[in-house]
Amino acid sequence: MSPRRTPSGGRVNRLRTIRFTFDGTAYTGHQGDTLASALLANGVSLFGRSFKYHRPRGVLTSGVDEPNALVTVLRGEVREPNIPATMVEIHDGLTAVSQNRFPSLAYDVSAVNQLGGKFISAGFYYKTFMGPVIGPLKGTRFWMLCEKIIRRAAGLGRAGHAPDPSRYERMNAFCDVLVVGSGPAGLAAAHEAAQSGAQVILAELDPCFGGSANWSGETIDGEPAATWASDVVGELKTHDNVRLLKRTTVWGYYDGNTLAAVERVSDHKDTPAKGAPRHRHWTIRARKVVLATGAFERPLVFPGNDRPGVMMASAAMRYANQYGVLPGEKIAVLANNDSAYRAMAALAKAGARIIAIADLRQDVSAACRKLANDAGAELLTGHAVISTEGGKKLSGVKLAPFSATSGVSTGNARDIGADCLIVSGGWSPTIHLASQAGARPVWSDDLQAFLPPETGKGWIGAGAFNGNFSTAEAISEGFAAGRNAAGQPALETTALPDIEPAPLDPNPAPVFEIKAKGKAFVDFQHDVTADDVRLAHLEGFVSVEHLKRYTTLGMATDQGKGSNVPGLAIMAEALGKPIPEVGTTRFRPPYAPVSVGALAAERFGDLKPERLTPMHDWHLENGATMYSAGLWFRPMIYGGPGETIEQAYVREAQATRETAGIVDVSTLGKIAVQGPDAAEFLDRVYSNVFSTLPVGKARYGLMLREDGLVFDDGTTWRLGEHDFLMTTTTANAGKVMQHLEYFLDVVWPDLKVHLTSVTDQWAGAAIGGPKAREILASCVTGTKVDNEALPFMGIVHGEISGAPVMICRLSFSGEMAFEVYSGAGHGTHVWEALIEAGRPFDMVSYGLEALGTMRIEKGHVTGAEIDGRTSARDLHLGWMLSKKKPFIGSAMMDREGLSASGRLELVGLISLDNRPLSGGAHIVEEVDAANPHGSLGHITAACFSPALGKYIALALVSGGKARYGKRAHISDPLRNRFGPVEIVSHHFFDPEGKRMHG
Amino acid sequence: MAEYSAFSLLKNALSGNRDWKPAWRKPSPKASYDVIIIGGGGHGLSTAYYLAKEFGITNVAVLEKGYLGSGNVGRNTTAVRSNYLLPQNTRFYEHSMKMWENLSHDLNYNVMFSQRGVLNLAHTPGQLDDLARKGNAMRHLGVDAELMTPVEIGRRVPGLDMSQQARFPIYGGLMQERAGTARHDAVAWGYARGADRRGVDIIENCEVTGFLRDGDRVTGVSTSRGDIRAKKVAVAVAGSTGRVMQLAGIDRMPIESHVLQAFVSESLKPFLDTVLTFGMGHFYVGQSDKGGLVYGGDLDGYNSYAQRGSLPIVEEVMSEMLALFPSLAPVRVLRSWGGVCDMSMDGSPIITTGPLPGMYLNCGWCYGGFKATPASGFCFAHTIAKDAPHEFNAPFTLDRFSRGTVIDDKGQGPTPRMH
Amino acid sequence: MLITCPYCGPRDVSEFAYQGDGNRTRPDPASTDSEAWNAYVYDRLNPAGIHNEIWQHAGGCRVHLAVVRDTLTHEISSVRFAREHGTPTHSRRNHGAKA
Amino acid sequence: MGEQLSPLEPIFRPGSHGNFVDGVGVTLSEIAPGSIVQLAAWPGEEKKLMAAIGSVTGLKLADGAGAGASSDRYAAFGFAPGKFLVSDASEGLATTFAGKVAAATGTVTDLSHGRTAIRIAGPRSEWVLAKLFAVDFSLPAFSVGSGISTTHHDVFTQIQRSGPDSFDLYVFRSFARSFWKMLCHASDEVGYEVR
Ligand SMILES: Cc1cc2nc3c(=O)[nH]c(=O)nc-3n(C[C@H](O)[C@H](O)[C@H](O)COP(=O)(O)OP(=O)(O)OC[C@H]3O[C@@H](n4cnc5c(N)ncnc54)[C@H](O)[C@@H]3O)c2cc1C
Ligand SMILES: NC(=O)c1ccc[n+]([C@@H]2O[C@H](COP(=O)([O-])OP(=O)(O)OC[C@H]3O[C@@H](n4cnc5c(N)ncnc54)[C@H](O)[C@@H]3O)[C@@H](O)[C@H]2O)c1
Ligand SMILES: Cc1cc2nc3c(=O)[nH]c(=O)nc-3n(C[C@H](O)[C@H](O)[C@H](O)COP(=O)(O)O)c2cc1C
Ligand SMILES: [Zn+2]
Repeated sequence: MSPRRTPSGGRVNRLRTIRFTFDGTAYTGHQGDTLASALLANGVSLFGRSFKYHRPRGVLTSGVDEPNALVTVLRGEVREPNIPATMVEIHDGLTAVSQNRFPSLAYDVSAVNQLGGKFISAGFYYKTFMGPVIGPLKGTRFWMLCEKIIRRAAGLGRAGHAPDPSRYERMNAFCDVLVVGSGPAGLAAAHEAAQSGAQVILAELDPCFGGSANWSGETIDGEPAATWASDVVGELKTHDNVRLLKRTTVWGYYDGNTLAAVERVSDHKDTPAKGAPRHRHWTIRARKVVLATGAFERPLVFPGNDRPGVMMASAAMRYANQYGVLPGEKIAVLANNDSAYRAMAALAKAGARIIAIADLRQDVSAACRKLANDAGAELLTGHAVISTEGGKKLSGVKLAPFSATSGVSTGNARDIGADCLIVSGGWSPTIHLASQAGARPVWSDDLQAFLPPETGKGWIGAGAFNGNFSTAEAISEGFAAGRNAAGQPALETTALPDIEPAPLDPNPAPVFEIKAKGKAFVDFQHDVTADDVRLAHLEGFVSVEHLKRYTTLGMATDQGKGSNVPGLAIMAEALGKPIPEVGTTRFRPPYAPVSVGALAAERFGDLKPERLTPMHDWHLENGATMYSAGLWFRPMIYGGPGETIEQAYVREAQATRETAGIVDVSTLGKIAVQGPDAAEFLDRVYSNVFSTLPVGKARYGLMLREDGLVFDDGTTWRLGEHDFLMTTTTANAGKVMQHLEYFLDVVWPDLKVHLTSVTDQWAGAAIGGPKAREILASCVTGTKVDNEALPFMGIVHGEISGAPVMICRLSFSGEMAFEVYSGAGHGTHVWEALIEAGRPFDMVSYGLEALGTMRIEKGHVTGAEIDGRTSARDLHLGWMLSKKKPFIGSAMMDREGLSASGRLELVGLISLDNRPLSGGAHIVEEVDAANPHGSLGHITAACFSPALGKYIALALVSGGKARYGKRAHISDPLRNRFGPVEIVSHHFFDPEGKRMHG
Repeated sequence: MAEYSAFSLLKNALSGNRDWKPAWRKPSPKASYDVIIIGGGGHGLSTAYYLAKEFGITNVAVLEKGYLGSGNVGRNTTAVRSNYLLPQNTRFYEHSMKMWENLSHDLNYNVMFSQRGVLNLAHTPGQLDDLARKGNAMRHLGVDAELMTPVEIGRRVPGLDMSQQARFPIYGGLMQERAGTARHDAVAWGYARGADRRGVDIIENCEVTGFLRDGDRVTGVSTSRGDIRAKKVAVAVAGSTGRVMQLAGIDRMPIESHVLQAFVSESLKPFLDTVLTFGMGHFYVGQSDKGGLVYGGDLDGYNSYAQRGSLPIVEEVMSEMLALFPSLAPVRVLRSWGGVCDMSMDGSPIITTGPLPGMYLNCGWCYGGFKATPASGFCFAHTIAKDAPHEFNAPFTLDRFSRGTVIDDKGQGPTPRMH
Repeated sequence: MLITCPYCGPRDVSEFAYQGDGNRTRPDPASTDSEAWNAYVYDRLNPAGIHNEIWQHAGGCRVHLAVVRDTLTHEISSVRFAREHGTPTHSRRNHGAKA
Repeated sequence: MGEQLSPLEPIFRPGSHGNFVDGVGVTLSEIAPGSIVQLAAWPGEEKKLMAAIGSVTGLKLADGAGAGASSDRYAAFGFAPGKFLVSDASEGLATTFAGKVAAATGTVTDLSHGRTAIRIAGPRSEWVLAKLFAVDFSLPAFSVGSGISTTHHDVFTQIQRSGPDSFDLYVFRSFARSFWKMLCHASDEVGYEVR
């Protein structure tokens, strides 16, 4: 038997023993234990170290609000840092380690930080480390040196470098009613909503439904509350309109009543079921939400309140009632309200000795006195704990008379031996989700807490969330909220279960701090003390948001669930203002931390889909090295054994110019433009005219943006009077489609044109080179491909090896070339037939590098030149700007800045030192490698030109044409490449186009 | 007021930290000032500071509708860099960088400027060429930049997925070593303290609700704390530019207000020692001194003044983070928030006199204005004091759109959400 | 955020592409009024409050929608086909930007 | 004319996969219709276009968004205002429609090669699809025969409910392989059979 496990009671399965380790020590616990409860049962009191002072810390709470007991869970090499031990369900093989300590949890060298306490008070780092004004540590260097040390000391757990092999998933859900929280209020709400037939989702962050019913020790209808809860759950399970989600934290409340939740599907298992995710990210679109999220008990601020062994009263009660664990044997109590008495009674019942109760109030109800008496505890009203004793473990507390009005202790102190101090400073409703949804918290003087407003637009609250802390109220409000949310009329009277009435008054005395000597913590994890809050006040950081940012109060992993209200109460006192005037900091998602993996869900390991052309497998089988081009994959080269990239593309380009080459162009964007107004539409969107294009012909077109700069280019084929096939660049396909759709829908709705993306309908193979026509002729049936049947820019239809094809004679490579389009499902078939036909001619397949090489030789522009800043004239495409008609961009393209001299213009460059040029190199008149300056422009694309036998490039250069024939220099300091070039026309090769016209 | 130093810290520690003074006063507004600056963000405060320090104009009020620094200066991801493509931007941001390098001293306030580098990743040869173009452009203006190979990147950033099997393998990167991060709030507070020490009135919880006019001329403002007159009224309200200009009767501006989200993870021991940007989407990440990974991605993509984001971007950003760091899947997101960005039509800022007589305008910072804070304040102060721009902000006019002299670093054209 | 497409019904915002200020009118294509063009291309109404916007249901029916939405609360009060209703109409004077 | 080559070819693994020990949650198959055609009416001409669909396929489409129907051979549904996707087990449907839809009524666009049709059937179909799409797949919200257009991140998808627990998904061919992998991955949990 573990030292602190009660002999009986609790809801853990004592028949199931589970083995786990913490900091390398093996422990056992029971099924149903959390890591916190199991370690407490084993007598462990030291769980972690605080952030700044590295103070020893124990467990403060029993839930998501835990600030102290953070651990790292190890799964093989994978590290999951900063998990509250209160939220880890133990399972066989669980391996957890403590964090933020060196060399060990018990002996941490950084604990010396505590000695500097006053020196390293809030915001100290803003005031120092600025370093000397001169010398080697001037500027930022001194700070960066200090920063290294500070960064190492700060931080909590360590993240690993080993990739997480877990699976994460997303789930979309829709419902009429989402109930958040499954305490008495949530269960009642779910029950009523389910009765009405509504689609209901009930989400509970704990591993079991029931909320506080699992540990309140109350009875409902004569049975333990937990039994009532499991009965309700049992009934809910019989409804097929109800989905029950446990281990599911609703963490975000987004616009449109969209809520985000994370279900921890298999964290509590040794191995997840096959295919099951570790976390499932639920996006729930709910018509109505019932918020039944309960309340958090708040700590009190007093010296030594962070000693391991100090614990929230409700948490202690939960350890006793739910887990069958006593957090201590000799327990002292500190309270400003009645709820601690319930906890105390439960602990006494479970076998602990209650030594004394220090109640900050002078007057305590008879009911409380009776409870104290029954527990055999000494009740000291008007008393406070003014310090705690012990090292890494509580050994005693100092009690002294206390005045709630002045907040200071008044009389002689008394020492009391205790190994556990339970504390209750009142309750704060869990209004986080409502606040995320835009609700403004309302201060309640009675409860000394921020409450939600009555209801929100999309939600209804119930139970402790509303500040109604009795189970009877929780259930009746739950019933009402459930009906309301399901759209049912309210009942005149509701038959409520019979609940043992709570004799206790939830209203606390308005005391948050006990002022006495010593460090009194407000934010435990971040070591923010009451004095830090007052220092912030002194220095003018008095707005709550300044307080937070200056002291880091509420910025730790618990986000101030317990500490925010005490913190701002202390500020309010310093300011002499009431708390509601000071306000509260903004609530933000997530309600509790959520794994990054869960949010990435199915995209973890699979960021983007792969887009493949019909011939993809052929390319791979034939030695292609693939590039990613947006989402597409395209062959870069088909490298031979031992070939470099340059050797491969040079070989491919050369062979194409000598005989023939074939390239996969299926990725080009293709848009079917259909309808009686199609030609008119094209006239408006292209800078040149399309209405004059005869059926069976294609034309090169240029599109501008509305601002007059070049947008995209491509050829458009007229397949019928009302039927065009537009091609776009691969990169811009989606953008062009959207641009065109916008104009049709919004600007010219009168035009009868339909647009359809047919990119995927067609496989495209471009075959070019002196032998291309011969090769084509040898395999095409049903049409001729000679000059007459298929002139430049002509289109014919035929078949290749039984598959219908559409062939257009156009050229990007500058050779006699054809684009052969076939149905995508026939793509590989046609491609292979073309390859076969090309074999006698030594035709090569070529990749993007060779394609790029040939287009550079020809001076054709692509995305590198059409970079969103260039005008048609910059690219020498002014001839494509029709003067006969307005078109998109025509009104803006002549603004002074777009026709100014000195703009970057397209030119060609030839390397004069026979060394390669690279994209992104700049061009200067005179090289100054030591102090590069005077950039005239930059290289957009470069290659070795087999046709010219030289390294050449396209470039955008200020002055452009005027520099033809002039010498300049490459200045590429990044790659340490400088050298002479000649500036020439971008038409390097066959400027008259003899080859493609044939 | 006392200087901040290790010595003053010690002295105060010994006296129980009871003698510290407010970092800035909390004055009530006077009836009139020489200059009113609307907006107590980084730019408004730095403008006030430099007006006083460089131009001797101290009869100045900064009016802030909420708490000081409640806008984007308090919610940005703190990257400071000058790695721009176009010379107008590079020159301006490099000037800012130089000011950052001495800012803590200048302000006697540690703004924790940490030159840990900003690394842009490339995932294709084409992207690497684009980065080379930018890096070389910087080098030709005397700004530091280096290309990094995958091996160097892998060494610099452990945990990064450098495998060839990655969906978008890392091909190289552009590093600016002098770039880095600064403690955002400290920048606001340091400038506020600096301006206050030179006599500037910083007035919080004072919302400008209208402009006082004499014909076209702006002669002051009405505020939630009464009317205040001024010879010159300067607007530096970042995401609120649309709203404030509307108060002056100017409905339409080359600005859209968009929400940008940011995220911080739970605190971790040092994991990432530089700032990193992903090249195949919108993602960037750094680590705060406190240990949180601070990261973000794309705009939510629609006009908003709500400082609140939507879920799809959350998911997008997380997926991109894991594409780079597959070991971070179990690490948890601590908090998310949103800020409202004044997205301009070419992605570059506007710092100018006008558009009305007596008015001065500073806006269009998109999601990149934190790093501009020193230079923006300095140039804006110059513009206000001299009624003419400084050479560094001369290109950032309002009429550059009609004139076609846009400064479009990303080449996206007049689609603000794309910049 | 959910947008109720008149054709597809309520869908997640991730299916939609924002196309900006819906109060702009494109000058006559042949117009040479450079101020009008500049205003159309570069100037935007950017109210804090009710805004007329164009969205495309890009991940659905691909239709453009005229949406009236509050930029302070993200609440949507009307969604119609842009094609039928043209530029969304909402009285300019009334866009309630009460600073 | 020759069979189309399926984009799923190298990764199509018939048999049971994933967590199927307790039964197969879904069955995945490629439908491979001979024809997939998009029909789009000019505003006001929708009825005529629907009549043409009826005359070719024998399917009667109800009014209203997304309305659809299917038979052994044909399937048709609306996916956008005035726009329909029609599939036919046989080839040549576009040609047939070209003769039936007047230019004044609307347009016919052949997508037989451009879209890949995948069927998911079985008791856990809704569950698996809900992992990928932000759409309510429950029967009351999505009736048999009707269709929608939606997206999974970059993958645009048209979906017709072909039975109480059966859905036909039409995706762009270039994305089909990636999509299929993702669908299989999502089905692991419930066990799936590829047929
Ligand atoms: C999430 C996010 C991440 C970012 N990341 C970076 C980054 O990494 N690097 C970078 O360089 N930049 C970044 N930015 C951009 C940067 O934060 C802003 O460009 C910059 O802060 C804007 O200038 P500012 O500081 O003056 O603005 P703000 O701080 O927004 O100041 C404007 C002030 O005006 C006040 N105001 C508005 N209306 C009125 C009124 N009527 N009366 C009185 N006062 C008014 C506001 O309350 C506000 O305080 C980011 C922005 C966001 C939102
Ligand atoms: N002063 C007091 O004595 C006092 C104070 C507070 C509560 N209570 C007791 O609490 C009960 C109130 O019932 P109740 O149902 O309102 O609260 P509850 O505390 O019983 O249940 C709330 C439930 O919501 C869950 N939850 C909270 N946030 C969640 C989220 N974001 N996602 C998923 N689950 C979430 C919690 O895990 C918890 O189980 C009564 O029995 C009452 O006696 C007493
Ligand atoms: C660089 C940076 C680091 C942050 N680190 C933390 C943090 O460690 N903990 C935390 O709670 N919030 C952190 N925040 C977020 C702030 O708490 C806050 O959300 C943000 O400043 C926006 O303000 P708001 O949420 O009040 O609107 C950080 C913000 C920034 C800009
Ligand atoms: Zn739609």
